[in-house]
Amino acid sequence: MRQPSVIARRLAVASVSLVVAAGAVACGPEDNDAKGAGGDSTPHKGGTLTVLNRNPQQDFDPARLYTSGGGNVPSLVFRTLTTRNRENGEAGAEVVPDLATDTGRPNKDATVWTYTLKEGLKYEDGTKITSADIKYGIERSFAPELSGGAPYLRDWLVGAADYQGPYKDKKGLAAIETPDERTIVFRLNKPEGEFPYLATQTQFTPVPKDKDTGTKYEEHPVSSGPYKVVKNENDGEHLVLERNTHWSASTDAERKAYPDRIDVRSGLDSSVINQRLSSSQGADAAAVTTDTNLGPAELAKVTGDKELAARVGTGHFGYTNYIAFNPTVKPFDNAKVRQAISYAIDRSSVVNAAGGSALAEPATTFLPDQKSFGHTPYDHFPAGKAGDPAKAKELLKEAGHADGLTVTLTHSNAKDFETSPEIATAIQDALKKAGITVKLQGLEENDYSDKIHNVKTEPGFFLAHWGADWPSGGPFLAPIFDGRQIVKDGANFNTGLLNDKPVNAEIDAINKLTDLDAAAARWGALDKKIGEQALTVPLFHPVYKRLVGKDIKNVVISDWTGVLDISQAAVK
Amino acid sequence: MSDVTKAAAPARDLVEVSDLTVDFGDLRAVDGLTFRLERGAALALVGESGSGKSTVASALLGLHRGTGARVGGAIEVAGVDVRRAPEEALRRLRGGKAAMVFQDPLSSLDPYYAIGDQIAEVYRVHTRASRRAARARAVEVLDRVGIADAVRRSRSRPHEFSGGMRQRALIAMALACEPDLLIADEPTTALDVTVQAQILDLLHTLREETGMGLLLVTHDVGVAAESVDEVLVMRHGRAVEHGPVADVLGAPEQPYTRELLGAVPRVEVPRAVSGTGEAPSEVVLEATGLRREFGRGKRAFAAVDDVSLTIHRGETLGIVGESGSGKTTLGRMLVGLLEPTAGEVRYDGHARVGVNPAVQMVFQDPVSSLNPRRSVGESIADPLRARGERDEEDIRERVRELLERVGLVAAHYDRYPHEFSGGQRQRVGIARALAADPRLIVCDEPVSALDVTTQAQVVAMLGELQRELGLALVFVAHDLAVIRQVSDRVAVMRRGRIVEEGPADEVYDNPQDPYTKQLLAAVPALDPRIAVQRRAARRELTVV
Amino acid sequence: MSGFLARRILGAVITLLAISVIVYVVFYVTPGNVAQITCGPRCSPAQVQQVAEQLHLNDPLYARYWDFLQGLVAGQDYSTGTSVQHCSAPCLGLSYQSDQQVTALILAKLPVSLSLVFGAMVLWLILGVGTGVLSAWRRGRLTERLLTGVTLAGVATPVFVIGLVLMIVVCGQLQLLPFPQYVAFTDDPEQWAWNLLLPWLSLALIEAAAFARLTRASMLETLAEDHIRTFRAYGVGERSIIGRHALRGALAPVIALNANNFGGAVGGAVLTETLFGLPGIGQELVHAVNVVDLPVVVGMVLVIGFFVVAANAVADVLYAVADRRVVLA
Amino acid sequence: MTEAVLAVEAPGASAPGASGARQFWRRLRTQRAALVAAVVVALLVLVALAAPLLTAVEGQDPTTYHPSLVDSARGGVPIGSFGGISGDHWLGVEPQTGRDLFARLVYGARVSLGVALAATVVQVLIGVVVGVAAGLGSRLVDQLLSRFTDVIVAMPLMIMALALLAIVPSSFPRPVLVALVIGLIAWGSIAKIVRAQTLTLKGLDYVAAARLSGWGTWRIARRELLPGIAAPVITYAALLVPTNITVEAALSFLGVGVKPPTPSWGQMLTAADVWYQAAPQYLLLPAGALFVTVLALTVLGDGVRTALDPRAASRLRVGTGRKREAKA
Repeated sequence: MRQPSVIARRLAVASVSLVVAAGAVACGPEDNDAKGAGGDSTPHKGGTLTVLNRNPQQDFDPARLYTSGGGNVPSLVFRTLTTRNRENGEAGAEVVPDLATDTGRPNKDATVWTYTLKEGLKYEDGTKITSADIKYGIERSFAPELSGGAPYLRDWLVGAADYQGPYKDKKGLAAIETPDERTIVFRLNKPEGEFPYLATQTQFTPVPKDKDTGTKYEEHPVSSGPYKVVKNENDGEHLVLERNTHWSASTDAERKAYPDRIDVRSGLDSSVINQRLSSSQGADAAAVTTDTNLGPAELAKVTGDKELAARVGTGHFGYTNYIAFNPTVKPFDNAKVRQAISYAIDRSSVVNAAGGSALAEPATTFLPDQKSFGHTPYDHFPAGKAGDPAKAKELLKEAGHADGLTVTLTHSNAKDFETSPEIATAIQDALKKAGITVKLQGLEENDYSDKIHNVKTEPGFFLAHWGADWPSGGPFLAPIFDGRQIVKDGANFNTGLLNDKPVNAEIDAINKLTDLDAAAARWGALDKKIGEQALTVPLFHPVYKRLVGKDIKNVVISDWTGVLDISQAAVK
Repeated sequence: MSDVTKAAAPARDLVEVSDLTVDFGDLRAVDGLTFRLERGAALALVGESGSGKSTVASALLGLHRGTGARVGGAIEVAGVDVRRAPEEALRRLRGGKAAMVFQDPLSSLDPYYAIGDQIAEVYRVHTRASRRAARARAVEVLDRVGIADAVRRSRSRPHEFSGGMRQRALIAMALACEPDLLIADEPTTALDVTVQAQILDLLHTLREETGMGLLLVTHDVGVAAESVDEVLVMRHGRAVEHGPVADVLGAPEQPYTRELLGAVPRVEVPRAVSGTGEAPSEVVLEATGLRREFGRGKRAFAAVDDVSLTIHRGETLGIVGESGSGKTTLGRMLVGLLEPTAGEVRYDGHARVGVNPAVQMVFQDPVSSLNPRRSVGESIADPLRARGERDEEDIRERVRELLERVGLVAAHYDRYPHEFSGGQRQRVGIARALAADPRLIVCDEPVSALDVTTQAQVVAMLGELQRELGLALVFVAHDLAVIRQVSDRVAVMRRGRIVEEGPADEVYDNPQDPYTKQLLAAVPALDPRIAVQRRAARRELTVV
Repeated sequence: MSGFLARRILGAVITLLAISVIVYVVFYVTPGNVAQITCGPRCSPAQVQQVAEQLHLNDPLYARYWDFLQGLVAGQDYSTGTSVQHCSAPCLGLSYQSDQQVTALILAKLPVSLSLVFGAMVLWLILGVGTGVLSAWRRGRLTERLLTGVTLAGVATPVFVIGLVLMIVVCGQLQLLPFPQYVAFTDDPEQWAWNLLLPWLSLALIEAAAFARLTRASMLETLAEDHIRTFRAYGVGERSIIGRHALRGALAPVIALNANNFGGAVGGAVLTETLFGLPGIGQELVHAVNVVDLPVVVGMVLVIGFFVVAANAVADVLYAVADRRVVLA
Repeated sequence: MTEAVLAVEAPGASAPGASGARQFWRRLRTQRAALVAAVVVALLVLVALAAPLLTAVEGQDPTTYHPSLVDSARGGVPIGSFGGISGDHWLGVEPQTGRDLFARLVYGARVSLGVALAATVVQVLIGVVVGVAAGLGSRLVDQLLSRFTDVIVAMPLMIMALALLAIVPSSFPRPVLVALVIGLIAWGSIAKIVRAQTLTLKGLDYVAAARLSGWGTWRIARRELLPGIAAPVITYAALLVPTNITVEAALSFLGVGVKPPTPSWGQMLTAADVWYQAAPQYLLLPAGALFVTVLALTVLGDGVRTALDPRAASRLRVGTGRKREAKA
């Protein structure tokens, strides 16, 4: 999971681009309209695709990128053992082979995973890609100089917890074996049926050891994908990618690579990006954005314009905005108080504050409402559209707060429509009706992040959000509700401090499953069960809407990323 | 338009003013003034401040247009009806036929441009000459007014000129278009006495050579006596007396003219009453080897250099010198406002550091020496409060006494400085000094900002106070005549040093130092005949 | 002159050092776990500890500042993991976030900021001084009122409103100009100018009012001076009096204000840079502050401070050139 | 100066009993634009003070959400023409939340004006103390304080504001904090002005006379200098207020201004700029309010300057026949 915040640009690039930003999904009808709009909707090769972004691609080192494929642009350069299926909607939430011939062969209890590389794989300089390069790529992601990746490798690989990377520790990681040039074997310290999902992350991209320049590698990462970096100005502010002639479509079923050239401009203001996409003048006609959604104001304008509306891609990314309680803080130790608040929430004003019904869907479940997560509908404390203050008052009375209650709601001051203080004020306004006086404590982003992720300073009642590292219930539920993941001396995400033996046991049991559909069903059931404890109040799932330039064809939006897949887009 | 053409007839006088009135709002600055000036003649408008004389000068060039002043009567200058002429004709008149020289030569020139360029600019406005020709003309007139090395100096900016040279440059600008009339508004007021004499001589010579008419506006009867044929004495915007200079100054008919002339201090007359009349008694203050430097490093210079003085009880020491002679610096060291760089000041025989209420000062500028935001009573009460008196009634009583003592009214206690005239403010300043019960008062140019009649009153009052209270006075001034009228002893300062010191009459009647002689020769005389003699004498005495 | 230079340089060095100390102290007490931010939110405590050690975040404040000074004077060596590289003096250290040398970062951002501010300065001087002169000349008339209103509209409207509306209208609806996108002057001077035109205008509109008011006030002051009366009394026309004499006299305070605003805008045009997507110093600095990237913050603040100090020194020299009575000290 | 000028200025100046303050009002009254501006400023202050009353009359408050008044499907654009203007909502409602715009605008006036005024007070206090101390103090004190002022001037305001606002705990009342931060960072120019003025006044004879009276430095600073410093400081401060309003707006844009749900104009503008096309009145209302305020304050500031103009005063004292001697 990731905290999509402006905490760090590193993060912003990796996760925000996927998470906060995001657009379109297969189930959204608009992308189909987009294809129809251009007349000849068949995509052709050639042309230059312009990318207009807010955040520069400051990190272009596969070790430092967080999300699978490193988000959109890096996935054009880095191929990984497995990758996400580049299809619209639900089908796009599947994991498929990329460099490997299959999505991985587990042993019986899913603690050993073996992959075989396809034949004829080459870097941009024509040299061969070997399994040792993949091992090396993973090892260097452990170097403190190249921090930033997801924690799973460190948590899952045998003996990896204290490994410091190949620069300090020349012996390497024993948990990864490369018996020959095409075979790579991973030994895990516990069963992990979702390892194929992890293998989509950029740490699984090959890095040739003799080309490794440490922290400077990102200036020119060696490409294994259809494009190579020919220009990287000002630390990722302006990127130019051109075709990697040693890449062969025959080994890559996923990336279409229609344009000849990709020109990435960043550092732009979000309203300017949307304005430019809607104007579609000159090169902007062949432009997309990989990190900027339509805001409510822009949406209001776009929906009134047929031509523009046809160019909006809609996507759903596995993501939930919720209220978190810390049950060690009074009065939230009382489940009745937590339930009362759940009943009192006015989801329609929260949804409006988040941008309206087109940009946010009210949520009553913690898991996103997608099949791959095993979404099982439930609404334990039905608040209806506008809240049930009567029921809330009743519960408060039972909890001994008949005269009302004053609580403090902590939130970030970061200015983003989705996490904005406006949502906090919407909640404040709604709880007033139930006799709960809410004081707002708005913190600067860094301070907020420090406080809510520290067991010692965690507030009792605060706004939070969680997004999927991959479209499955595991990374969505485990960090938040697995009692063994409570971190006492560092960043803790189990904010409800739940350490429930049956929950822990069920998590372990599901992790053993290598049948992902079966696992999904059980994740859904577990979510419903945990929901009874009212440790969180799910608020809404964001919906991503993004504009594309008028010449863009073949808009593909998967449920995995929720946004347009740049590897599928064509400009001719 | 017809007025203008008609007025151009040559037979008329250079300036014809009849029944001129100028009103600023409710205030009538000039009231029914009539005079004329023939071609080549010279007329002086003499009056004290507020008499309206400068307003007349401005009105002659139509400078009141657009300022909201109302001008009545008729003004004709060089054939132009100034009140009715169109803007264009007026601009041709200004500088072309009638040129004006102002009081303060530093602020009257644009600090950012070379002097030659400024003159050339004016010349081109009137002649459409080429840039080059205009520059040549500028050099020519600068040379004409006696600026040595005019080619090079024409490229200098005003601040690189001395005061006298600037005034010469302004006169050169006036000459550039060969005007028929030169209007000089207090042309020498800001200048030292020796420079004043040079400028007056220059005007005299120029007039002889070019035959232009001169209208001189001045408060200084002596300056008028030196320079013109006719005098018009003004008061409250009206003409008091008008006639040939020898008649008006020699045998004034009007009481005001007599009063005015009577008030003018005369350098050749000894002091009427001497100080206390006692023989030199105890020493109040003694200064030895005083030196004061300003600036640092290469720019350092000594404003006062090795000056030693002794001041006795009840006597007046006059310190006279031109600007930059260091007399003000010396005065400030004597009262302790400035610390000397070297040497020491002994008060009552003890070396002293810092201020001492027993040594007070009366300042030159009656405006800046009083806090505009405090009532005069409060200012006078300062020394009383500062030495610890707390009884409000006592303080007010004492201040009232002091106010009355300096010729003001007790009720003035609660008034503010801006409600007083210059002379009254100076009296307030004196009262404040007296409030400290001083034994010595250093008066730094106490009367130089005042009109002559007021000047005489203040000087007389200081004398009275001195006799009554046995005060020692140090009287610092640039005006030789004033100094002679107040001093027992006189010290002449030049470039930070005392060049001559002695009993007043000795120094004045029998000067030893050549600089003293030059100073005395430069003093304008009230008698036009003596003025001619002095002018001749000045040509022989030139000290650099 | 050499004495003036020596004193100014010494003064500037002291000023800049004081600034760096203040920044160090302020950011030392700023909340936010720098190592966690730098490492990423999902970093384990052990990893965070490693990062903190690598960045010397556990050292006391004075030791870190001393390191900074050493880097400044003697340069410093740093590891990329695979090799050791040298950052030569004056070395402002490495960005926590991107591991880039701060000096390189500054050199990359500075041309953008300078392009923006220089162009805007030309515009605001033309707009501001022009308006000021006109309104001093036409004082009390309709022209003056209108001009004053227009310039004040500039100062009263935040740049993010003016700029956005300008951009939507000029680039989006009228399509007169392309949407601004920074092009280096050295790449294509013409495109550089076209693309910067709107940012220049937005920034200039904000600043112009102050110049208009100052010019007008000091013109009126100069017009009341004696030497103006001299030229009037010599028949010099009003145009020449306004344009030559009054304006010249009014320039000194304009120069001083310009120095101040120029220096300030190098780092202060954050909003303009953000809105128009110009990758300049201000934008980078705001980002660095948000992620507590101390070396970048210190480096950028020093550069901004340098420009403020330098602009003021240049103003003093100009002042002395314009008015030779002034002695440089 | 000529007698003409003397004569123009003389009648009023010699009117008996006219104190400094009365003269000031008299001069201010002659400027029509400044008077109009003063009335506007007074109205704005009144609106700000009476915000609870005004919203009570309207029957709204600035924080209540009205989800039913916005079109949720279209990003939350207000339903109805002109941004949902109605008898209940005089100026329409805010997009997304449906909060009453009139209420937010008048409450926003409180914050914007309050913050700007308070910040100005802080700036003036620090500037005057530092400036007077530097002007009166020894060479060393002057050097130190002037250098410190240089440092403050050379610090980028926005950045220091960002950093300082992050340091202070969130329990501290935010508007006060914003005012303090602006005040604490941007006092450099006022200190410079005060120092220069102090040096000028220090050279005046009446200060010398006060020294000769036997007063100490502190008393002289209080009684003789401060009143003389007041004129330029008031003038400058009048122009600082509008600047501070826009600084608050900019801080809001950077996300460190006054916190929601407290409305401020800056914050409204920040939220509204993207709504320029979809809901223009949302942007135009705070922008218009800001424009009118800044315009009025600036015109008033100019008027105050003219009324306090020390040159107008100095013209009074220059008559003819006065010899100016350069003081060493």
